[in-house]
Amino acid sequence: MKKRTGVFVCHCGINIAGTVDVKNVAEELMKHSNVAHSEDYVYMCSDPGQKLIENSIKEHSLDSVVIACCSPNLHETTFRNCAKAAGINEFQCEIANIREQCSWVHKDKLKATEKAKKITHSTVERVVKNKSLEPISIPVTRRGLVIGGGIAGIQAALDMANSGYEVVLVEKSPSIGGHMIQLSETFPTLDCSQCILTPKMVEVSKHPKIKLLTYSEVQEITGYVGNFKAKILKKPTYVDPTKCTLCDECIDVCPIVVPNEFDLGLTGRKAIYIPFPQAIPATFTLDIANCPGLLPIACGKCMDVCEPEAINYDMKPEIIEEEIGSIVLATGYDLYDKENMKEYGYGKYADVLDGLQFERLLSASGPTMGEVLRPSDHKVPKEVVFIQCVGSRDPELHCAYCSKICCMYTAKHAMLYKHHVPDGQAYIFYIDIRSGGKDYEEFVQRAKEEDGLVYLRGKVSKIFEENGKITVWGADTLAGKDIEINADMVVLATAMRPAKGAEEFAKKLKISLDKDGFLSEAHPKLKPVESVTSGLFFAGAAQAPKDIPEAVAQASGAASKAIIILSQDQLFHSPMVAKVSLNLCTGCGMCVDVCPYDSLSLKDNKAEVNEVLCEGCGTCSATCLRAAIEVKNITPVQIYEMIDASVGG
Amino acid sequence: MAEEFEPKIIAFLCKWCSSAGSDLAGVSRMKYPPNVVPITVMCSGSVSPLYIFNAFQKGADGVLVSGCHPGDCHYIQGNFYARRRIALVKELIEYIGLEPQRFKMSWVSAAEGKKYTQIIQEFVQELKPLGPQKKLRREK
Amino acid sequence: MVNLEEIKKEAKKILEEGKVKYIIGYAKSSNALMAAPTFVKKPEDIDKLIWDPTCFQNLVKFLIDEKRKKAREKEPDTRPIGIFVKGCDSRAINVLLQEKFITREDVYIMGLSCEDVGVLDKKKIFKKLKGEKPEKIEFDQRKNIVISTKEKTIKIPLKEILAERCLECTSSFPVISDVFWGDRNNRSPKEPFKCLEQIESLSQEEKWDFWQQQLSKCIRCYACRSVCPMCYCDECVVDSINLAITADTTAEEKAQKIKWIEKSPESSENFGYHLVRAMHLAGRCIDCSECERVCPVDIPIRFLNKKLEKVTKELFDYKAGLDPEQPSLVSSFKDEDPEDFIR
Amino acid sequence: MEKILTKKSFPAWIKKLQSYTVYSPEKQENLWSYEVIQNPDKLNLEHLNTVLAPKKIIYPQREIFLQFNTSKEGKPQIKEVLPEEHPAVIFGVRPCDAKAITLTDKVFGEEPKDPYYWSRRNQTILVGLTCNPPPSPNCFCLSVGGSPHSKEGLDILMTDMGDKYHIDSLTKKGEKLIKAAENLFKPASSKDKKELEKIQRESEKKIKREVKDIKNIPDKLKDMFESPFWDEEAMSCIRCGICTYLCPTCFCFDITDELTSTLPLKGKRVRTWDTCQFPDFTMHSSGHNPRPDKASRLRQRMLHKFQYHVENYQDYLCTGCGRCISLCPMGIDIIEILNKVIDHE
Repeated sequence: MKKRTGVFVCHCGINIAGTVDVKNVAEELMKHSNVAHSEDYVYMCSDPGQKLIENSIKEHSLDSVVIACCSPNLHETTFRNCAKAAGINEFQCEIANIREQCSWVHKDKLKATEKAKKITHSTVERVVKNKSLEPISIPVTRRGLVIGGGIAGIQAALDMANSGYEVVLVEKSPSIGGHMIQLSETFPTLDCSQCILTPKMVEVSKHPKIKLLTYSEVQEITGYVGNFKAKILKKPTYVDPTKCTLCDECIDVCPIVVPNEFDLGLTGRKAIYIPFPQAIPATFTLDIANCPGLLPIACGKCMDVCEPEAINYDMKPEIIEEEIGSIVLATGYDLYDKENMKEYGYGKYADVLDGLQFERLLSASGPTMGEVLRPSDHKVPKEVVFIQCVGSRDPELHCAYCSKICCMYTAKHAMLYKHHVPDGQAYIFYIDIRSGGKDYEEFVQRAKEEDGLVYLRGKVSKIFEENGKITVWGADTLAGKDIEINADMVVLATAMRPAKGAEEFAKKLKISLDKDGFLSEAHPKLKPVESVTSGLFFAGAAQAPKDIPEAVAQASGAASKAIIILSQDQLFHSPMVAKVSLNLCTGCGMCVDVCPYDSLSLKDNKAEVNEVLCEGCGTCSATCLRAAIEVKNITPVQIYEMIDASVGG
Repeated sequence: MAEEFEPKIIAFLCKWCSSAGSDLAGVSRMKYPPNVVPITVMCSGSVSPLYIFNAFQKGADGVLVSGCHPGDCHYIQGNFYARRRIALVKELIEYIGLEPQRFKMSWVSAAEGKKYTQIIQEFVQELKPLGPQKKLRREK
Repeated sequence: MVNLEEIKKEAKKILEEGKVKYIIGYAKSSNALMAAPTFVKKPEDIDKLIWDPTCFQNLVKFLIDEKRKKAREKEPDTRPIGIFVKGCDSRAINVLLQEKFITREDVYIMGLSCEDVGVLDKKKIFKKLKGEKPEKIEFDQRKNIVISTKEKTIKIPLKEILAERCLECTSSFPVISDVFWGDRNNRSPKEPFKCLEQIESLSQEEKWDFWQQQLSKCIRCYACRSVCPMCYCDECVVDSINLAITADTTAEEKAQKIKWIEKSPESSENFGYHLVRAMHLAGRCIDCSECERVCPVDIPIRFLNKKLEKVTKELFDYKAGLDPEQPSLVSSFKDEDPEDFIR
Repeated sequence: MEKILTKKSFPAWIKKLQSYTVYSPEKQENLWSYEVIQNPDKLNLEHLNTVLAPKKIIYPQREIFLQFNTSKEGKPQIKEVLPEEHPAVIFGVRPCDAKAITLTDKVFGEEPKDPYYWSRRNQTILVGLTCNPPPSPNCFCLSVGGSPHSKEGLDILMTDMGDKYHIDSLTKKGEKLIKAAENLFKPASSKDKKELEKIQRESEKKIKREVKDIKNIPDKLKDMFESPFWDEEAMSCIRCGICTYLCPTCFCFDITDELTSTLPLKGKRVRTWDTCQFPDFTMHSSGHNPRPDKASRLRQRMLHKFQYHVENYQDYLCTGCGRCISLCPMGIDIIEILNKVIDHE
């Protein structure tokens, strides 16, 4: 049946009509065999303008409309709603952009009018072959998943749970807390990090809506927004937390000592251990990688000594499947690998530390109970060199980006060092100081002025050990001279990297990463917490280096985005999705290869579209050699006709 | 005097970057010649070589395919597939003797109204001396 | 050396054992210079089989017929098809496997090495014979061909009348097979794309004149498409109407069949057809050059496909038909794909 | 009227035919093709079979029937397009190809007569050439009622007699052509006539291929419609259009509308060759294809040529030119098929 299309040409005051003969455009289109009505009006988007469209649709029994006006980005929704109100399907309304792409960029009225005709004609050809479509409705599993139990993950989980939704929080290590729990005090207020974090950790563990899975890893996520399925591997801890009384007997008998991750190797721990006293969940974990064996013959000392019989060698890895509606990814960061920083003696000399190690030295719960002592000889260091931008802002050799927090924490480190060792001297090598943030600049100034820190603008060329001292060769570019410092200790502000394994994990989840390996957000400005995969959000340093308040703010943002999904009974998805012509499909699977959303699969040797996942990009359509797949309402036959119209007679 | 030859250009613009970039050129009231008629597609990855050949057959003097910069694709990777496909088309049509100036691909982001304007200006300038594209054009 | 008797022995064995449904091989045709495909179903017919440089055809094309036929049958015989494949033909099998058009179990690949020979170019021989009809041909040590016509007997070194693609062949033996005869000597010409240089060195206008002259000869018999093992679409862009129609194909879908290319053998349409075909074969063409051999009006179609083969190799380091597991050329990309042509 | 023309004078004759478009076989690289003569001095009548028969001149692969347009007021306008009136001569026509034209004459001569075909046909003069030796190893004209020196359909038959041509003018059109340069010709002597007979006898002997017992083929075919024979014979067919497009007698066509603009609606209606070997030839819009496979299409080709056409026109739709055999990519041989038909139980 022949379509009855209406064409409505907007003057947009003189914005369009000043350059385009709008009446002429309307008249020309009236000659089209499918156009049943055409007219022009001064402001189509105004109330009277919309009324005019509605009335014309009814009066001329139109089944489709083209509005020749501004960019579809502005008023497509307006006019589609207007068409809907007049009783025709919203997808029978298309916009011909004759303002941004025509009247505003041209001067010659005759030529601009000709072009406007072509654009409008092309849009008519498209709408003539448009199908009436209904948005695809998707049911929602009203449950969230947060991956990563650092501050960002904790905050996101709490926000979601406090909104009334069940949340599964998955953390790969035995306790939640992330890197924040390792910190001593936080800039710029010098709050004790543990003191402000542990209440939140406890809240997580006690929250009736939060299901906490520690020592667990998400292995697979399938499904789509509102309907994800997560496969989670819960590794065995070999300790039953309900029975364990935290009596420490097992630790005493365990013969194996390994470096303690929590103290970054500054201390040791046993093969059976609790990561730190405030760990949540508060229980022991038997580290199977370092335990001599789970057989009583091999060792079995811990089991023998455990009175409550909490230790169970027969515990097996468990696969937990969870159905969820939306996901927050907060996989955090790690420090730049020691391997990459050999020139600074990092990993080679005991007294060359990274920032986190220094945090542990400063921490009251740390290996030295808050005393700043050299790891090599436990002497108080009198001269400490702090080096910023270690691995950051070095596109040739290391990471091109700025790790953002190092300026601040180095100032904090140096300041705290001075508080511990008032007669000590702190030198800071820096490129420049980036102290954007509330009270940050004041903090740095205070450190400089009150604590007498020596800031040296320049890079360090070499670090070596000599006579029990760490010699630092550097340059002071402001003074224009080379500097040699015989320090007792060197602290490197190493770059922040995406957490180890994040890349692999992202691959599994098919999330794209940016060039540095951080999670790639959907839009750098307007969708900073969204991933391109609908229903998947980011929080914390997994997306980019950030400090605690930023991570917390982003976590709340991500949580609220996740809640938007969970709060709905069903979601609606654009119906402009791919459609397979089964009679043409030969099942080669090329479309499956190119689909960025995994919306295509092969079933009985034919491609099948999961409409809910499809975003309608059409790459499949251009890839298909058999022309067996197309995107609804922007099909090859439509483009074919549009080319015709665009070239003109 | 004979009227100056005005080339007809068909531009396949991806909705999210290049079409938005061309919108920005409009919003900024930049000026470029009216020889180009845009066809907005969802992604440069959806531009089939058939569209390009067809535009030439139907009498286009020049064809432009424009998408998001690598890494910026709204659909993550569509423009990478486009880049491969279009490279093949470009090599092929040059090989059969069509003037290479007649077919262009560009990356234009939503912020690059200026770049879009320049591309069209240059394209029109390059096409004018070539005259009408008759090689692949259908007889009317 | 490939020994025909051994091939026949194997053919007989697999037919007797019922291991294959039938064998697609070569037999003599009424033309002494060209073998014809033959379909051997019974062990007693194996003596029809031949193997020599007149075995031009890429028999892989017939696997497509077989698949279609099988799809129509209610209780199809699912045994594999025995098939003679040369080096180039085997790459076609790999592409069909890569595109999941056939499965490995569908074929019993009888691989034949061309060794240091290849197949003849009929057109080159016609030139040598100057119009005389060959009555009998013999191969002398796989070095020379001895052609007897009514008037005389002439001996021509094989190298002079081998198909161009054989002279430029990079793997003269099958890359995939179930049984194999002959040697696996690799021969790699120093400049595999030298044949393109002549066209590439032309100016744009000269290139156009060349192709315009060649392609305007096209009578759209579609022999190039019909013979191509990679052209297996149910419906081709040049088909005038829908061919793949099922019970639920709507009238609208039929009405919307796009005429990308008109039926008229006009220059624009011929270019349209050949450009689209070349694009469709990018990263898929395995250079059996059957298209060029069968063209009744001698269009050098191979030069189109070869060009894209070269571009594909140089720009994307991709070669068709070597690995059925690799993703297809256009359904994959590399971050470092060239983009210097993009503004 | 039999005349003699020396080969030396041949170009002079052609130069006298300026009011005609003159076609003759021309060698292009490896192929022979009928082309408009640019230089009569370079004319060469030693041609082998051309790829396409002279059919392509009288019945071109594409013909515009009409052009349609929409007026400014939106009214449809239709303009009929007929071929331009232009007298033409084709030299070097092989007797088999000339015979083929008589066959298509009958088809396109049925009422209503095809105006496009006839406007060209009426103005085309066919100058034949005796085939000695045969232009193709697969010639079999003798089997289908022709001969290397058949006059059927020709206006003039030329025979190569070494340094001269024997010119046999057969129609008024032929006479006219000779009159254009009368002084170049001299009457044929009785010696010439004897020589001619000898050449004709020899030329027949040189035809090596034959169909046995062709008279019984039509009857035989009638009983073979359902035979699995066709499946076997078509196994190696790849369903290209070579055999039919190159056939001098095949005349099937398709009519399509080619749009050149949609606003205003503009375009033309064209006729193009079509072939029973293409699957879309018989495809119904319902999706049903009465000739669904290559076996049924090969059968159609054989039955049309040797049964249906015989029933309708009392002649085979085949003149034994051998093109379909020589150029079949897969070596399918119409003679072998016919011989198998005769032997078919």
